[in-house]
This record gives sequence, structure tokens and C-alpha cells, in this order.
Amino acid sequence: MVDVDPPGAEQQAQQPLLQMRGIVKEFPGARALDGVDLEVRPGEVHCLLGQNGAGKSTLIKVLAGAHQPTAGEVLLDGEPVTIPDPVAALGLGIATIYQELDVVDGLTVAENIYLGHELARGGVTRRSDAARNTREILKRLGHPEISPHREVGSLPAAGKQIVSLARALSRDARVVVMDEPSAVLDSEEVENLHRIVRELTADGVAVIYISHRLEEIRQLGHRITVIKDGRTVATSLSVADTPTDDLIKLMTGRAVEYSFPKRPGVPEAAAPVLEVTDLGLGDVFKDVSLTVRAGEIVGLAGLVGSGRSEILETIYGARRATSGTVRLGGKRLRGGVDAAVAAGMGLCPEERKSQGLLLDEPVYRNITLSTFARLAHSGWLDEKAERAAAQEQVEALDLRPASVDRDARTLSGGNQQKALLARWLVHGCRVLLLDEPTRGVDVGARSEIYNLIRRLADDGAAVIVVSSEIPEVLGLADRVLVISDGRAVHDSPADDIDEHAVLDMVMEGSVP
Amino acid sequence: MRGRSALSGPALRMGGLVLALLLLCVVGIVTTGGRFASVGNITTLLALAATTGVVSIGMTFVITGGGIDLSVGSVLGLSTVWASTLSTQYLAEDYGWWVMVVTALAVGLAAGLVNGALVAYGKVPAFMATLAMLAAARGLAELIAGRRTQLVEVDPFLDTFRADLLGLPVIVWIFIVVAVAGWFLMNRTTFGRRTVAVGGNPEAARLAGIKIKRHTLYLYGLTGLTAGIGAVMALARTTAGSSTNGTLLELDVIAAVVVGGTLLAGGRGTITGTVLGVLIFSTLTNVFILNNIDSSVQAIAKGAIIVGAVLLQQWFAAREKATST
Amino acid sequence: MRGRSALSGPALRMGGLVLALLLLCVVGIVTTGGRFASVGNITTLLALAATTGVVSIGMTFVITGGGIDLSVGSVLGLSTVWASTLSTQYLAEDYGWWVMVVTALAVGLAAGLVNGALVAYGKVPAFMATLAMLAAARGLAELIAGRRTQLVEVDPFLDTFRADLLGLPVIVWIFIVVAVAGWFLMNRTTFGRRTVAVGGNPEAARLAGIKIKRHTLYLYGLTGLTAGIGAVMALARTTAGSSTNGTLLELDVIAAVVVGGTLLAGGRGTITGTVLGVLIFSTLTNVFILNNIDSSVQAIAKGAIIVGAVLLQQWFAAREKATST
Amino acid sequence: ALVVTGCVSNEPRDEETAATGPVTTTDNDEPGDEVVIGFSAPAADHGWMGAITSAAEAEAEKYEDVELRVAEGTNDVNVQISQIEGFITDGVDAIVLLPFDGAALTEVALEAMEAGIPVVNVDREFTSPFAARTTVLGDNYGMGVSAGTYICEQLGDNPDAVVAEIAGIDSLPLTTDRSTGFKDALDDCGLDVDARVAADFTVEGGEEQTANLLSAEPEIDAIWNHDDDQGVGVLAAIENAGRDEFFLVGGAGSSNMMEEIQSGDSVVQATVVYPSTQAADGVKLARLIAQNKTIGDLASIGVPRTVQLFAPVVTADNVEEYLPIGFDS
Ligand SMILES: Nc1ncnc2c1ncn2[C@@H]1O[C@H](COP(=O)(O)OP(=O)(O)OP(=O)(O)O)[C@@H](O)[C@H]1O
Ligand SMILES: Nc1ncnc2c1ncn2[C@@H]1O[C@H](COP(=O)(O)OP(=O)(O)OP(=O)(O)O)[C@@H](O)[C@H]1O
Ligand SMILES: O[C@@H]1[C@H](O)[C@H](O)CO[C@H]1O
Ligand SMILES: [Mg+2]
Ligand SMILES: [Mg+2]
Repeated sequence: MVDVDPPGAEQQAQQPLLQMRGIVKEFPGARALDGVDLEVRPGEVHCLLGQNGAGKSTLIKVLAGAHQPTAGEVLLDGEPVTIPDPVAALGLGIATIYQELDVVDGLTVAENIYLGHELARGGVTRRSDAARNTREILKRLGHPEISPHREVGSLPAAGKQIVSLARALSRDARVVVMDEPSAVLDSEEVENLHRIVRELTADGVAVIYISHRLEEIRQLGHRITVIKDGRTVATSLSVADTPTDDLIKLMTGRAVEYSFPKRPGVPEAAAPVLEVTDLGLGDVFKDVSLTVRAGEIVGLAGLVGSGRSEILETIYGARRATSGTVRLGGKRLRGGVDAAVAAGMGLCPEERKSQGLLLDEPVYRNITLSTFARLAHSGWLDEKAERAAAQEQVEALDLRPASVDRDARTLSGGNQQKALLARWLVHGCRVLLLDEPTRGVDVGARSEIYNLIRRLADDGAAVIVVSSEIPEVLGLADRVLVISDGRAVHDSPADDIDEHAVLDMVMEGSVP
Repeated sequence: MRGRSALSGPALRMGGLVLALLLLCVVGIVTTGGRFASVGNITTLLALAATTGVVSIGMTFVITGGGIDLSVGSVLGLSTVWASTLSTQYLAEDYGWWVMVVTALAVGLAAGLVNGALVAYGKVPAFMATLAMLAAARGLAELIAGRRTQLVEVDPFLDTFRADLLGLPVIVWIFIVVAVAGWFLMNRTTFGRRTVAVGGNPEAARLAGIKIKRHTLYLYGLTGLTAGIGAVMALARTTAGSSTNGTLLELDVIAAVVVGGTLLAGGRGTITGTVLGVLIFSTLTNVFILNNIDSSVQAIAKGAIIVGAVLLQQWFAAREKATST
Repeated sequence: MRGRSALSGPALRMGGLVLALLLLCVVGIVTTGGRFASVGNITTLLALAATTGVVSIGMTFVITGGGIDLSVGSVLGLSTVWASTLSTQYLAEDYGWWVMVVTALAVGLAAGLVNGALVAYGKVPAFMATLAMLAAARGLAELIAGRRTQLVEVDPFLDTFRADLLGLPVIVWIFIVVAVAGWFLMNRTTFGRRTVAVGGNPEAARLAGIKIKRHTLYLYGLTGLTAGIGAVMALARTTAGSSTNGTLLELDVIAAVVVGGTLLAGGRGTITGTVLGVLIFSTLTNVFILNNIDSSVQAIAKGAIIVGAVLLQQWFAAREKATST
Repeated sequence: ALVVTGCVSNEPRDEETAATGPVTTTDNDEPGDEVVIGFSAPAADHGWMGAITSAAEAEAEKYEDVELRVAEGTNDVNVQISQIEGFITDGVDAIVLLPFDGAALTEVALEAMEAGIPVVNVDREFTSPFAARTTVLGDNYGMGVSAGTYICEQLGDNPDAVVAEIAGIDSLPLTTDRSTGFKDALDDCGLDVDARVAADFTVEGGEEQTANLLSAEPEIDAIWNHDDDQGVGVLAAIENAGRDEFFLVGGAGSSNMMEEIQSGDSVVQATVVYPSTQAADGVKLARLIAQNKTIGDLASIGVPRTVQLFAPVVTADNVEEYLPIGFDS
């Protein structure tokens, strides 16, 4: 872990720019915030930590005017303010990058950036001005290659995140709130993001930064507020002076071993379960070959946009390969996803809300979405069996709240991820494909998920993990494939390669 | 967070509809006295609700599954025409009335499958595919019928479907059976679960291993089939096949389904709600006619009542949310 | 993340429509020779397209904004009736023909705003709110008109709107002006951009500070207004106000908009596509008439052509995708 | 009134009978100049309207010198106007027009006349006398009067008698005309309409509305049903309800209603004829006008300006006579 001196360490105590006091937020059926305090100074990066479901996103939505608090007050420059709607927040100089991508697919990059505060004369948009400014902002963000006229719907998730970021920057805000901005970014992009944040704070802007990656917080943050179960448990801790273990204890209320599970090593004799040969998908990726044996975890490392998601989806049959074959247990897979699932494959997709969940259905139906037919008796559902199976996983994964009858929509991001994993645990997969399985997942749950993946492998499953966090790939996987520009440029046991080597490889590949 | 909301939720959500229906009945009784509440009138009301009702059950599935079927009315018309052509009727005279029934069901099913294939495999938006079918089926029906109304002369057919059973007309029984079967299919079978999944988030359903194209095909086939059943009922009720049968039925059916609480965007469907929606509209018409109300005034009142019912339902839904806290 | 697809995308997406229109024209010319391509016939075709066209522009906005308006036809009918009542016509005789125009526009706008208020503030699903308006406006129109067709006797009105200007009927000019204004509004103003946002991702729009309720209200108001403009055109064309004006117009309009490429689910709308969609349907009708084709066969052909146009469009979209990879 | 009915029904008949129908003409049927006649009518969404178009087509078939261009039947006046504009552009020799709405089609008919194309207006009347060369009319108000008068005759001196009315499409002016005529005739004998529904000219509408109507009125003495097409459904509903305490008067004159009358054991006692052959008459007259011919049996020269068809009441007494002109629902 790199221990960079926080750039604002010399900063003297000064009048807080923003204070939130005793914030309470009740939802029908849930008290998400139960008295949260937060104090942010100009020019600092204030990190907000907490487990999944602790209430971080809810808090910043209150600040952004997207939610109305049930109780509590917000002060700006020491003056109490009310924030009845997002316009008011923006008017007060508070700009927010939300956890869920909040862009409009049908609009261009420039239009998204200026949505709601369009550059216009008498209602007529000044397009060339908007395009020029957009180009400048994107350049500042290190993405001069994105055209302001490109439709946002055609951008990958990381591109959309950059647009969200650009939008916040276009606001000239005094407080910029970022809710897990780095979750969809790879290491290079994250570096870039950190540079931006530092530039902002150098200009006196306060940044509220939410992330589950502790090393990131070490690199970037000045002070930390920890939230647990909707309450502030620690405010204004200095990043420099608080050991990681203390932070984790504050968040989780217990000590969590923040390390990867031991690799027992895959016996030479283990049978190959998944064999992918010369797989290709148009000009997205080509000639990908890999074998995963029972009990083995294979990690795919690479930059955002390198084609890792597509490789998983193509193996899974969700995309029609243009070349190559996939074999499971020696038998060639043909047909779509249903054939793959029937053969014992499972995929946790990258975007859990849009690709994974039925948000308005209860948790147990989400968990049994791939198995309800198997639990049914000649077409008749057995909901009792479904609930029982779901409940078992909910407990095993410590999903919170532990009720299986809640709608998936009301779960926090990390718990939604657990619910998706639970789906394949109920299914009992021979091959499990995981796309960014810990994105947005808190430290506690993260190690639980690592252990879980390992346990699955130990039980004989073949696992492929895609992650943009290189340490995660290296720590979790038995074997690592480095993907660059749609090609596997490296394949070796995880022990034979380190983070720098991976970075070198992916960077090299990305040079045009 | 408690389990009870699962029990009370839907029940409460139906509250607004039941209340609306009761209100209508009260208005009926107050304004017309015994005439509304008479056995004869209730039977009439149910018989009138039956055809729309059966097709609405099918529509509930297709809408819950994220689609829409604008062609049900004209497919019903086509089915009545096809099942009552002279040649079909001759065959029915020789082999039995089931020939007409099978013809109607087969035509409905086939049209539904064509819709389904266009939507699922041809990727034609449902609105367009079924709008096209609306036009085409109506045209075909006119061609076959030669713009004539075809009288049904097969007496065993009429005797069977125009009969009473335990005090209720056979077609009312058909409605009841279809509604109950629909309820089970929606709430107790894997088919229903898939329907909700496909309508709620097709991509998630697909990635979970559900064959969404095939399921979509089935959904439209099912709706077409209910249009075919509706055709048999219309044939029995009107004793005639005509290309005008079912004109604008799609609007009535969709209105009943949506007023019933099924989400037009898909992912949530309620058979009970649909049945209530159908009954509300039939009762409305019945009360209007018992009171001899001018058809223009009827139209205005209908508009007001649709909005009123939706608002009432929403008020109940809001209450439900509040009480489940 | 390359930029070129932004340029070629829309152009290519329109390719299918243009091709379909050209194909129809070729069929027209081949089958009827000079009769199709004559100036008189093209004028007729455009005049036929004009009223539907104007309303379709409004509908493009409401659909892009994530809604739907089923009431346009009956609101148009109501507007023609209201603008041609005796009292309005008397006023128009005294103060000028604009009284009728203002009446028609005001009625359309008011009905649209009622729709909008129900949808935006009453949270009534758009389908239901506008279905209710469909019924109510038609009923009201019948009541006002007393089921009579009301003749327009205000000559200055007729002289103005039935005139030709630079070789084209005034109502065709109105269509052109509304289409150009609509294009500009959709693509070059904050209103248009916000419409896409509200339809495409309402939550994102809200978080960006857009007042989505108010915007939704405006969208329905706008569509109502185009129905009012359509009413003026219908009055001019038919010289009469009638509660039957605009019957089933909503289906034609929605079909044109959706065939044009606007997403029925909202978030993506194209005025150019809508204009092409309207022209395709009018040309189709025109070619049918010129070829003296049986109306039942026409209906079947229409169905086939709707599906064909959508498939063609999709093929082009697929090609676009392939090239932009 | 001048009777020009009976030339044709939609039953295909052999040439000879048709050519020498009840009203014998001169050598008018001899081939003359080629004429192109444009024909436009509302959508054939019910039997009567279907018969209108079929009869017109059949009539035109008989003349080798007539080419009939039939536009798509439409209930959209905008489309119908453009159909006529198309005919004008094409320069047809004559136009036979049954407008969906007479008022709305008047202007375009005037344009045709001004362009020198004679227009024969059928059934629903234009609002300007200059818009048509000749008008062939049924008699909607008269239909109502005939039905009302018949019911008055039957119920005579019973002022408490319950009379019901099943109208067609309420938004059409012709429905208002019929209802007004009916009401006026009933007024004369001290009766009124106790219950009224509108059944949209469809079999289904007839069944549905009648079912409700019968529920609403437990005791009825007489019913007038405007339209025999919807009559099929009306009868089905009556049979469903097992009611027969009243008699029913039909409208338009379909063959199956006439057969009901003939059978003697039906609630249907009478129907008021509204000839479905009027557009065929229109075609015939348009041909004569275009060829500059005149009607035989008249002393005056030229086809008359107005032909109003006879709307007789058909009962068991005279049904034999009218069966041949009944149309198929
Ligand atoms: N609209 C809602 N209705 C009901 N409960 C909600 C709603 N939104 C959030 N919650 C609940 O509020 C709590 C806090 O959620 P929130 O999204 O703020 O967590 P978070 O700290 O951002 O978690 P994560 O790290 O997973 O993003 C959770 O228990 C969640 O289930
Ligand atoms: N449907 C598609 N058709 C063509 N190209 C696509 C399609 N979807 C994605 N791409 C392109 O494929 C490449 C890989 O995309 P993707 O973002 O899935 O990669 P990734 O390695 O999974 O990155 P991430 O870390 O964001 O998941 C990108 O260049 C993207 O633009
Ligand atoms: O359209 C109507 C009805 O069909 C009626 O029955 C006869 O007159 C016509 O004008
Ligand atoms: Mg969060
Ligand atoms: Mg990816």
C-alpha cells in the first residue's frame, strides 16, 4: 500500500464550509439515517466511510436536495440552509456525482453535461459554446478523445462516469460530492480522477468522497467520517493518524481480516471444466483461449474497455461468438444463455441493476430467478422451498436487512451484489463468471465475498473473475490473464506476476 | 420489513377497485332500485362482461410480460368470421360443433403466434407488430366474410354455448374458468413467474437463463388464444360472425387491465385487478343504461370515472405504503 | 469512443424510411404512371398528410418525453366543434376570423393541460388519463354540437385557410412551418433537450434540476395545442365542425411517430422521422386509391407494409451499429 | 315519391332480370361513350354499407362502357376529401359520392362541379345545392316517422305503453334525423320514448346494448331498431333474455329481417326500408349524366336534380314483394 502524505496535511483548522447536524431520514419501512453529523472544510477531501447500507448515499442525496430529511439541519458557511430540490443544491454550489449512473442515453456528451443549466440564449441552445467548453472539461479530465457530440448511450460505463464527473465540474461548485466515483474505473482512470480531485481542492473546493477502497482513501483523503447503521460513529478523523484496522472496526464493529483467502493450489490432475478455444467477437476481441480447471480461479485483468466483459458474456452465450468454441465438461456449448445455465454456468453481470435484478420483486424471487423452475413441481411453483433456499443464502452471506421479502430496489448497492451472488449459490454452478464482483462492496463484505469465491472453487467450481482492481485479481486468482485491446497478452500463475508487470502490459497494449 | 406487507399489500391495493365497484353498485341500487339488483340484471351484466373479461385475462399476461397487443379485437373478429364460414359450418354439422370451436381457437392462436414471432424474433416493437395485425386481420376478415354477417346455423353449437348451467349462462362460466386458470397461471406457476421477470427486466431474465424470446412468443400466443375463446363467446352471444366483431375491443380490454392495476410498462400484473376492472366498466355501462343516460353524457362520465378510479386506487396504494412502515 | 457514429448514425437510421418512401413512390409511378407524379396529385397527398402531420409533431414530443396522448383525435374533434359553434362564428364575423383560430387553439391547449396535470401532478398513468380524455372530449363535443355538423360560414376564415400560397395550399404550409418549428424546438432548444432527458431518464433529469412535472405538463399542453392547430386545418379542409372529426386519428398519429423511429418508451425522438412516417402512410393511401385497390386488401397490405418498414429500418440500424463498432 | 329501387340487390342476379327491372327504361342501356366514374363511400363496416358498395360495383359491371374507380371506404373525412381531390386530378367523367359527413364533403364536391365533373350525391346530403348535379336520397327523418306511425297504429290508444329505441351511431346526423322523426310521430299519438340506447350499427353493439336495455325495462310494448345489421345482435339479445312481450320494428330492410317477418313467429313485425341500392342508382344516373342521356318514362329532358327514394314499411302483408330487394346483413 502506498502511503502518500495527504497534500492538505498542513491545512490549519478553519471555519467549516458545510455542516450537517442530526440528519434523520425515514423511508416507508426503513430508517436509513438516524442522526448523522458531518463537517466539511474548504479545500479538503472529506471521506465518508461505512458499510453497505450504512446510509452514505442517502446522506448525500439529502445534501443534494434529492431527498428531504425527516429531521436535522444543514449549514453552509455557518448559515442554516434548506435544500428543497436539486436546483437549490446546485444554486448553493453543491454538485453531486451519484452512485447510480445518472446520464441520459439519448443525449450527447455535451448535452448531458449541460443538462438543466444549458448554455442558451432565449431557450435556444448555444451548441458551439457548449461543445467548446465540453472539450475543455474533457481535456482537463484527460479524455480529449471523447467527442462532445457523441451519444452517451454508446459510451461504456466508464465513459458515462466521466460524463457525470464532467457535469459536476461544469457547475463551478464549492462542494463536489462523489459517491463511489472510482467504482467503474480502472487504475489508470482512478489516478486521473485523483489528479482532478487534487486540482479541485487546490482551488479551495471541498470534496466529499465516498469509496470502499481504503487504499484510495489513504492516498487522497484528509479527514474521514464513519457512518454505521445510519449514525455517525466517528467524525473528522485524520486520515494520516487513523490506522486501517481502527477504521474497519469503526465501520463494522468488529475486526475484519483484510486479506485474501489462502490458495490451496489446484492439483495438476484437476479436470478442465471450462475450455475456451480461439473465441472471438467481431473486432471487440479475438483468439481468446483459456482453460479453467475444477477448483481454479482465473482472473482477467485489463483496462476498462479492453473487452473483458464481452469475453465473459460471449463465453456465457449472451453474445454470439463470431469464432471459436466453448466447452463445459468436455461438451461443446451451443445456443444461448439458457443452454449455458442449464449446463451449470452462472454470470454475475457488471451492471447489477440493469442486468441483474428485478428491482420491484422481493429478494427471494431475485435469488431464485435461475432456479425457481427447478424447485417447482411440474410447473407449479414451490415458494416455500424458494424462500428457504433464499433465506439460507441471505444468512450465509450476511445480507442486510436479512428479510427475503423486501423489494430488491430498497437494498443498498453492496447488498444487491450479494443477492446476485446468492442466485448462483442456490443454483450450484460448475462454472461461475463474475464481472466486478466487489464493485461498490464494503470492506467487510468484500472479504466475505472473497472467502465465498474461494470456498466455491474449493468445492470444485471453475471461476473466472473480472476486476479492475489489479491487487484483487492478483490476490484472489490462481491464474491471471491480462487482456489488452481484445487480446490475451499474458497467461500465468498469479504468483509469477506483480501489479507493475500487469500495469505495464495493459498500458502498452493501450498505446495506439 | 415485516412479512405482513406481502399479505396486506395486494389486498389493500385492490381496496380502491373494490370500493369503486361497490360505489357503482350503490349508485345502481339507489337510482334504479330493484332493477339493478335483480338476478336477471346481474346475469346480463356478467354475460356482457364475459367476452371482454376473457380477452383481458390474456392481455394481462402480455402486458405484464412487457408487451401490448392491439390486435385482439380484430383477431376476435377474424376468428368469428372464420369459424362461421359456410364451409366450417358444414363441417360442424357433419362432425360436431367442436369444429367451430377449434377453428376459432386455432385462428386466434395462429394470429397470436404471428404477433409473437414478429415481436420476439423479428424485433418489431409490439405496438407496431400488433397494429399491423389489427389492420391485416380486419382486412382478411372482410375478405372472407365478403362484408356479410354470417349467421350461425349450427344448432348444437348454439344450444351448448347459449345454455344455462347452475343458473348462470355458459359463457359466464367460461369467463370464470379462464379467470381462475389465469390467476393460477400468473401466481402459482413458473410461466407466471417468467412473465413477471421478462416484463420487469428482460435483460436480467435473459442473463438468468430464461428463454425470453420463446416466452414472449408464448405470451402473444396465449393472448391470441383468449381472443379465439372470446370469438366463440361472441359467436354464441350474437349468433353471428362478422368482421366488425371486436371493433375497438382492444381499448376496452387495455383500459380494464390497466385500471385493474397491471403496470403498462410490464413487470407487475394482477388477474384479480383485471377482473375487477372489467366488472367496473360493465357495471358502469349497465348503470348508465338502466338510468337511460344520453350516450354523450355517458362518455363524459366514463372519462371522469376512469380518472376517479385510478386516483382512488392510488390513494389506497399510498395508504398501503404508509401502513406498512 | 470515436466520434464519427454521431454524424452517420441518425442519417443512416433515416435511410430505411427514405428508402421505404422512395419505394412507395416508385410503385406509385410504375403502377399509375403520370397520375401519381402529377403536381395535382402530390398536392392532394400533402394536403392529406398535413393535419395528421401537425398532430404527429406534437405527439413526437409527448412520446419522446415518456408519455402518450390517446386523446388527440377527440380533442381535435372537440376543438372543431367549439370553434364552429354559432356564437363563436358570430364573434368571428364581428371581430375577425382569428376568434375561431384562437378558440380552437385554446380548447386544444386547455384539454392538453388537463391531460398534463392529471399525468404530472395526479400521477394518473398517461394511457389512462388520455383515454379518459378521449371519451370525455368526444362526449362533450357531441353535446355541444348536438350531433349536428356545424357549417363554417365565416368567409374570411375559409378564404385565409383554403387559399394557395406559392402553389401550395395554406394548410400544407402550416404543416411545413410546424414541422420546422418542431425540429428546431426538439434539437436546438433547452425544451427539446429536456424532453429527451425527462423521457429517457426522469430520475437523472430531476437530479439535474429539471422540474419534470412542470415539463410534463408543458408537453401535454404542446400536444393539445397541435391538436388545436389540426382542428383549424380540419375546419378549413372540411368547412365544418363535427364531433366525429379526428376519430381514430390517434392510431394514425402514433403509428407515424413510431414508424418514424421515435422510441415508444421515451428518451429518443426524431421530428424528421415523424415527417417521413406521416408521408409514408399518406403516400401509401394515395397509391392505394390511385390503383383502385379493394379496401380489405388495402388493410392487409397496410399491415404488411408497417411490419416491412419497421424491419427495413431495423436492418439499417443494424448496419449502422456494425459500421460504428 | 319516384321509385327507382329494385334494380339490383347485392345478390348477383342474372343480367336479364336486372336489365329489365321493374322500372323499364328506354335504350339507355345500349353502350355509349366510355365513362370513368369515381366512387367513394364510408367504410363498409356494416352490411348495409357493404351492400351499398357491392351494389354499385355490380351495377357498373353491367355496363361495358363504365369504368368504376372505387376508393377505399373510409370514415375519415380528411381521407375522403383527398379521394375526391384525386378524382378531380384524374379528370374522371363523373363522381358518385356517399359522404361520411355531407357537410364536410360539400366544398370538395363544389370544386369537382366547378371543374366540370358532375357529382351524384347519395344518402347523406351536401349543404349546398350547387355541390351536386343530382342527389339520390333515402329519407332518414321519414324512416323515423314511418316506424313511429306504425307503432302508434299498433299500440293505438294505450298512452302508458313502453316504447324503446335502439339507435345506430349517435354521433351521426342521420341518427338524429331518424330519432327526431320517430319522436315526432310518437308525439302525435301521445307516446314517448321510454328507453334509448345506441348500438353503433354493429352486431355486437346490438347485442350488448339490447341486453342492458331489456334489463332496464322489464315490460316493453314496442321497440324500434334503426338498423337491421345491428338487428342480428338485437335479436340474439332478445332471445338470450327469453323475452317476447313486445314487437320489434326494424330499419333499413335486410333480407334476414324480412325472413323473420315472413316466418310469423318472430318479435319482428315490420321493418322500414332504407334502400341499399341508392349508390347503384347513383352510378346509373352518373353514367347517364356523363353520356348526356336522360331518364326514360319522364317527359322532361335531363336526369332529375333530386331523387328521393321510397321508405315503405314492410310487414307480413307485403314482405313477399320486398324480399328481393332485401340486403344481406
Ligand atoms: N427508497 C428507499 N426506500 C426504502 N429504503 C431505502 C431507500 N433507499 C435506501 N434505503 C435503505 O436505506 C439504507 C441506506 O442505504 P444507502 O443507499 O444510503 O446505503 P450506502 O451507505 O450508500 O450503501 P452502499 O455502500 O451499498 O452504496 C439501506 O438500508 C437501504 O436499504
Ligand atoms: N454492443 C457492442 N458492439 C460493439 N462494440 C461494443 C459493444 N459493447 C461494447 N463494445 C466495445 O467493446 C469494448 C469493450 O467494452 P467493455 O466496457 O465491456 O470492456 P471491459 O473490459 O469489460 O471494461 P469494464 O471494466 O468497463 O467492464 C469497448 O471498446 C466498447 O466500446
Ligand atoms: O349508414 C347508415 C345505416 O347503415 C342505415 O342502416 C342505413 O342508412 C345508412 O346511412
Ligand atoms: Mg451508496
Ligand atoms: Mg466490463
